[in-house]
Amino acid sequence: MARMTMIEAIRSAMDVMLERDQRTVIFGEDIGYFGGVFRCTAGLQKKYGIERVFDTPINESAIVGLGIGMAAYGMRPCVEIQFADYMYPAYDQITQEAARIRHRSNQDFSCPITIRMPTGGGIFGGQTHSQSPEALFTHVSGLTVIQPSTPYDAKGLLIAAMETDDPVIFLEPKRLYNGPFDGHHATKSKSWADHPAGEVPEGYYTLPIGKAEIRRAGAAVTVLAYGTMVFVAEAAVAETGIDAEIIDLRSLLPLDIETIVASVKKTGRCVVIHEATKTGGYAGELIAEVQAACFYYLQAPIARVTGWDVPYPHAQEWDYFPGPARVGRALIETMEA
Amino acid sequence: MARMTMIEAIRSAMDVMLERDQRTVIFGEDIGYFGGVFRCTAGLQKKYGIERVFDTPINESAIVGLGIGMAAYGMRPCVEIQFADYMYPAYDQITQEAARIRHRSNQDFSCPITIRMPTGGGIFGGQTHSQSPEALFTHVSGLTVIQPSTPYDAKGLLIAAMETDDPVIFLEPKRLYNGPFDGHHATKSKSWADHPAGEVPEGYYTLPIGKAEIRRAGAAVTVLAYGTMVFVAEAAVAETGIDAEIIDLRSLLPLDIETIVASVKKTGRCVVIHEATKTGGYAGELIAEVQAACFYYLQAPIARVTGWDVPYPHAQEWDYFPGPARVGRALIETMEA
Amino acid sequence: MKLRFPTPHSRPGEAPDFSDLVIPAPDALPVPPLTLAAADAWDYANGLVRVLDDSGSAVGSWADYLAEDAGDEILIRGLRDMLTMRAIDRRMQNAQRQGKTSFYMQCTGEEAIACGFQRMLKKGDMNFPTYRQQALLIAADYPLELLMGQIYSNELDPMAGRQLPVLHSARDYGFFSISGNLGTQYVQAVGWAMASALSGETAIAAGWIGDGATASNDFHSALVSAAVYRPPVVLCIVNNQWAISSYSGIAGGGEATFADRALGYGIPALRVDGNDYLAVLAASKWATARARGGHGPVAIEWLTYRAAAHSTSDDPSAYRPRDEASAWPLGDPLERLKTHLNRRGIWSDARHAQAEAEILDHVVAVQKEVETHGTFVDPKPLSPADIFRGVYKELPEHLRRQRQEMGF
Amino acid sequence: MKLRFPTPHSRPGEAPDFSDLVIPAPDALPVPPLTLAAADAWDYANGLVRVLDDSGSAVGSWADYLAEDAGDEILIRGLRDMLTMRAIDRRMQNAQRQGKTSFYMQCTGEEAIACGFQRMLKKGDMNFPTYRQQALLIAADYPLELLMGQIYSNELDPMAGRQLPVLHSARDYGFFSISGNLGTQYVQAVGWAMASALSGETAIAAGWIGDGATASNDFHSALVSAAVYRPPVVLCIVNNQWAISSYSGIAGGGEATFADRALGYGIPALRVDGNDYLAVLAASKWATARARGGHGPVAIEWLTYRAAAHSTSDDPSAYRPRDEASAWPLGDPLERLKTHLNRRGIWSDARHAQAEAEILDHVVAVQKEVETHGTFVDPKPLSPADIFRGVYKELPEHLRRQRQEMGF
Ligand SMILES: Cc1ncc(C[n+]2csc(CCOP(=O)(O)OP(=O)(O)O)c2C)c(N)n1
Ligand SMILES: Cc1ncc(C[n+]2csc(CCOP(=O)(O)OP(=O)(O)O)c2C)c(N)n1
Ligand SMILES: [Mg+2]
Ligand SMILES: [Mg+2]
Repeated sequence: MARMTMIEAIRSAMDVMLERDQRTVIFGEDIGYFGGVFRCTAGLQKKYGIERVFDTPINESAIVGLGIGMAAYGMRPCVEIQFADYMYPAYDQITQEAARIRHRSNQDFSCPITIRMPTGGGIFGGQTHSQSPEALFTHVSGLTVIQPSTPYDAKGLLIAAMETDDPVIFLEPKRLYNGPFDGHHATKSKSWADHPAGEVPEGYYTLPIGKAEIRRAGAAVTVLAYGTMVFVAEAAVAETGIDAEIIDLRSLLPLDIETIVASVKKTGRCVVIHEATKTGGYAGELIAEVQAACFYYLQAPIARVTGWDVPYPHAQEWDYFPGPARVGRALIETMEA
Repeated sequence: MARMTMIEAIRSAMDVMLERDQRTVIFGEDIGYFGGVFRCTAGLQKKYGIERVFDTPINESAIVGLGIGMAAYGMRPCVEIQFADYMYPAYDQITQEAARIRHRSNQDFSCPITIRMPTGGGIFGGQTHSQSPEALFTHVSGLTVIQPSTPYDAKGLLIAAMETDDPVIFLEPKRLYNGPFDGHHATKSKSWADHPAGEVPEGYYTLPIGKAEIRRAGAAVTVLAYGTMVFVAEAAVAETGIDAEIIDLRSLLPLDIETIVASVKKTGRCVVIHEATKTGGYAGELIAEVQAACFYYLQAPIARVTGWDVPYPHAQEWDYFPGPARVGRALIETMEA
Repeated sequence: MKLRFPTPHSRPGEAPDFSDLVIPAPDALPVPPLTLAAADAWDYANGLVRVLDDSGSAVGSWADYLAEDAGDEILIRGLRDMLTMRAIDRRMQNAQRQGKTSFYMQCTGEEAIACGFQRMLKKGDMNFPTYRQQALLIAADYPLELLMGQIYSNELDPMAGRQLPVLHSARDYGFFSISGNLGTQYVQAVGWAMASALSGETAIAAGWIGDGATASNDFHSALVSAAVYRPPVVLCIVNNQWAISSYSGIAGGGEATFADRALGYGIPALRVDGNDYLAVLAASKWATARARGGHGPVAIEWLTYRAAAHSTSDDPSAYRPRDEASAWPLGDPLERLKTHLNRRGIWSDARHAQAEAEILDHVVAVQKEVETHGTFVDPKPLSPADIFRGVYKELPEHLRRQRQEMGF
Repeated sequence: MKLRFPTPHSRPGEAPDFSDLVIPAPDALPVPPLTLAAADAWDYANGLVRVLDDSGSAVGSWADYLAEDAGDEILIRGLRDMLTMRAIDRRMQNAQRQGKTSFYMQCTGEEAIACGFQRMLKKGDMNFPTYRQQALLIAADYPLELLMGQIYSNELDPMAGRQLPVLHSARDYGFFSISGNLGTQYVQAVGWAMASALSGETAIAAGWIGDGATASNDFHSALVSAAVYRPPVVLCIVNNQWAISSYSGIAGGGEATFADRALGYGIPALRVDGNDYLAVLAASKWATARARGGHGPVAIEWLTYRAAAHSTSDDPSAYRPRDEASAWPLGDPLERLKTHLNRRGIWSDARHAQAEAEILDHVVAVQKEVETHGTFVDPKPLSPADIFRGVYKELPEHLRRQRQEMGF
């Protein structure tokens, strides 16, 4: 075991797979010699050579399109989109090609590609370095969509993603790269050094895709969260003193509906939170499923706390961000409903 | 008043606006001399000249990108994406540019562009001529998203869209172009000739964006639908004999939540239907809003009937399509719940 | 300041006019070295690689370069492939008119390109075709039962009804699953070629795109990537003059040749008479040899004409003169090869008529058999539940539940 | 079959090496006619438009062409613009280091391009810039209060804090709202130019893109569109050798010049010494005259060097030699213009030092005043509810409800 930040855990996952599977190849903008703008691939080109870890032109459609061709050939590309906000030029390749090739060819071809991208805000990045586009992927049949919230999960899930025989979107909550972040932006940043999930095996291990994790057991209300919002939820629970059960979804597609339903049937209440904008966000899907499965158990309407329906602002970042205060308020309202 | 198909109504809307507003310009693939693969622009180039109605290269990003530049200049482009399935290369321009320019520039610039695209299946078009990508637009702040279900609505809403000072996505249910279609694909096609909403004023008129229409008043259950599914809902209601209230949303963003909530509070039950795939579809958003606003009125879980979570198949089109039988079953289950 | 809106020379009711198409003599362009650099390729991107002269003789350096690769057997096979393709096109077009299938797209007039190119490929090479390269399959001896089964979406369809007719997939025949979205596969071809090189293998890839679709963004992503990494890929541009109702000028073809585009990226390019089967063989031989030799990517603009409608949903008489195809200066590839073979003394009109009849018989026989497995008017439906198979390698729980809800 | 992975000549710890950069003499390329066709532009796309020779004298046909457009006043103004830009860059970079703003991007070494180009624009013309053309605003006399207010995201920010620092928008100064997404604005510039022509107006547009971002797909969509419709647009490519850590070879720059790309579309292109203020004036004069004259689009590759870090988040010493900027063969645009003016006898080192000091004083004074309106360490926050304004022209009901939920 070793102490790792989420960046180190992600790097370690790629390191393990480059070593273990010769078909693995890593590429993206600035990820080669330089090691990536977030340093996730630092040292890998030096260790494995330029044929396995290399820079690409600034063309996200090419990054994914080349990866699709390589995956169809039989390689295992794991590519980086520098920010999730820059995945849009690749959206055609991701949704109409990668996600479909197995089905449309009736398994004549397949597309085992992992597409990593830093997501979420909290770094004063403005509208083009802060987006959370998960709902644009969860609507696409054929994709698997993952978002880890700890170094331990990030490594185990990234290796599992790279071993998946179909395309996986791997969303990395960049505000968690260096430490758990609970939304209290004005207080000192925490690091992974003291967090139990900063303890990460050095070698190969995987975590099952499609399994949520109960981060805090509780009886009063179920909170569904993923990525940064898991820690925001923890803070809100601590501050309100409400005995909530916090579920970290980890895998958005497929969804661990069993764990969710069991919890909501127990608590009778549910709050869904995400950083993405509200309308059409993934919370809608979660609420639709939960109300269908738990209708007769629900004692209050299911609440959602999300980013507002505006482009992610730069200076007003913390007005946009659904922090512990807003989540806490929703918890209280849901308890009082 | 005149009898019009939906194609004629759409063409008439553009005709009226080309005549009325010199800033109007129409372009897209094959829409000029030829008049569009669905004939929506037939005759317009001849009438208004090639400077106002013209063909573009096969590049959807260019179609929207050029339109954005023109709109920023002060023109009023109304562009056609040949099939909604081909909007993906333009998704970056639509969501990151058109939708954002007003906000990010603090109103220094704006982007009054209308983006028309035929949507939905039922024409044996396979996965690249059948998609319903509305949920990929409703998640985008800054867009307005419309889908009419009749010639009368199509014309009034398209003119309203073209007069809107912000970008509008105008989704045309292609299975309704030539007549109302209720999902009974094996029976003879109906035409707009006998339908009341095939009666359309020849000149200028608008319908308000953001207003739903109650297509059938009823007391037992509220059905939320749009586009082709409105007629499928009518068929299912006729066949089951359930006294449903059918609401045609018409505008998906903004949503006429008042009309919806009033109806569900009255009926206590709700079924949401769309042709798009289920997970992450727009039904999730509708359900989230309805359960939040009507929790204490609901007597049954809100059901959704949608396309399955698979790429739109070619030969098995009618197995995918959420037809009257599936909708009817959901109505019965919701009544019995 | 006036904008320019490109318009074709002639529209319905007007006389076809190809007077601005310059057709150089077959010996105008010598065979360049495989290491040809883009900076030296201007003549190749603006001239025309040809072998057959107007009388149907094979002449010039490209003819010499072909040598034994244009032997009698190869050429007769080429002719038979093209005849087969054309017979299938006719039969399938009619089957669609009879409602037996939902849709069809012919490649009439363009058969030489895919038929000839395929001859220079090896087992393991991979095409990333568009919907108009079905002749690649014919020339690869793809079973006609599977080809037609796909078009009828019936029990024999290797894609189990999932895809629109003509969107084939045949890995073992070097034919990548076709997408309905234009352009996307072009950069995938580059990726595939990179993978081959990175894996230390010798297989090459070919990307295919139409004149119209060169305007699509992934044309650019493919060319930039190919220029940067120099993988073994042949980037084919089939300039058949039309993109549905838009002539090539709407794709920018009036300003420079499509081959010129590649030069701008530093990728050498040839412009080739795509209706001359021998020119196709010669250019394909050169381009594939270049790729296999590790000299990097190359682009080929195949000059041809889309003689048929865009698809069964299209009526070209609405936007171009009815007789434009017959006025096309490069003629019909079948006729031209036949003339050459006749001239060469290894073929005759009589043998041709006989071959045509045999091939038609064969095609009709296969078609009849294939139709017993289901047509659109007389379907033998697959299990509806089958649509859930292969969305993912393993059926996930939520799709299992949906399948159950469907009743399976 | 080996792939090629482009790598720069030198990495940290190695000596800078620009030996493969060929720098022709200033008089090597005559001024072409405004109607220059792409087919005749190869020399212009591969040579280098220059005016200042190594000694700092203005020579050659481009110098003559400039004539009164390079008068004393204009050049002194250019120098002052560049000095102002550089002073602001330094001050803002430091402000970021002090935590007063979240982010900054310098344009050091590239000032001549935007400062010179702006001189040839008229009221009503529109730039579609990237984040490194802030000098367009300086040269357009954009109020420094607004410029800095935007960078501090404070009360003076015309964008009300919505956008990352340096993503300005200034319609009245011919400066389109900058997107953080690379490439997208290039085709918008073409659309804007089309609108101008369609409206019967005389305004032209300029698109701006970096060497790295030429790889993005909208570079292609812009060039195809411009080739087809021939609108009055100048397509500027700022080749500053680097795209964050990737050198220009990763964008395909090793295979052909970026100007060559345009030729492939049939759009003529010039390659210009971007560190030579007079060459910038001359090429800009020619290109804008061409566009205004209705001769269609033109591309310009501006050759320069990104002397500073990519942004305040970047440390270039991790990927290139520390002294690479000083080894750049085209020198520093400020120094070169100063030398020319000194030589011309209208400037001196003393005057220069004085101007520099004056400008710095002015910039510092404005900065101090601007900082009283809020910095990141001492913010004067705008109303949080303001973020709902302008998502749409009118606030829709659902946003009104969300604003209410926010507490406003
Ligand atoms: C992204 C995208 N946009 C539009 C279409 C619709 N479409 C199908 S074929 C076609 C014309 C293509 O012309 P070309 O590339 O010249 O090929 P050809 O049909 O001539 O073989 C168009 C516009 C599509 N399939 N994909
Ligand atoms: C679509 C997109 N992909 C990636 C990025 C991240 N990014 C920002 S600047 C940059 C480098 C751009 O280099 P270049 O175009 O040469 O401009 P320069 O910074 O040199 O002025 C990158 C990769 C982005 N902003 N947008
Ligand atoms: Mg074509
Ligand atoms: Mg650069």
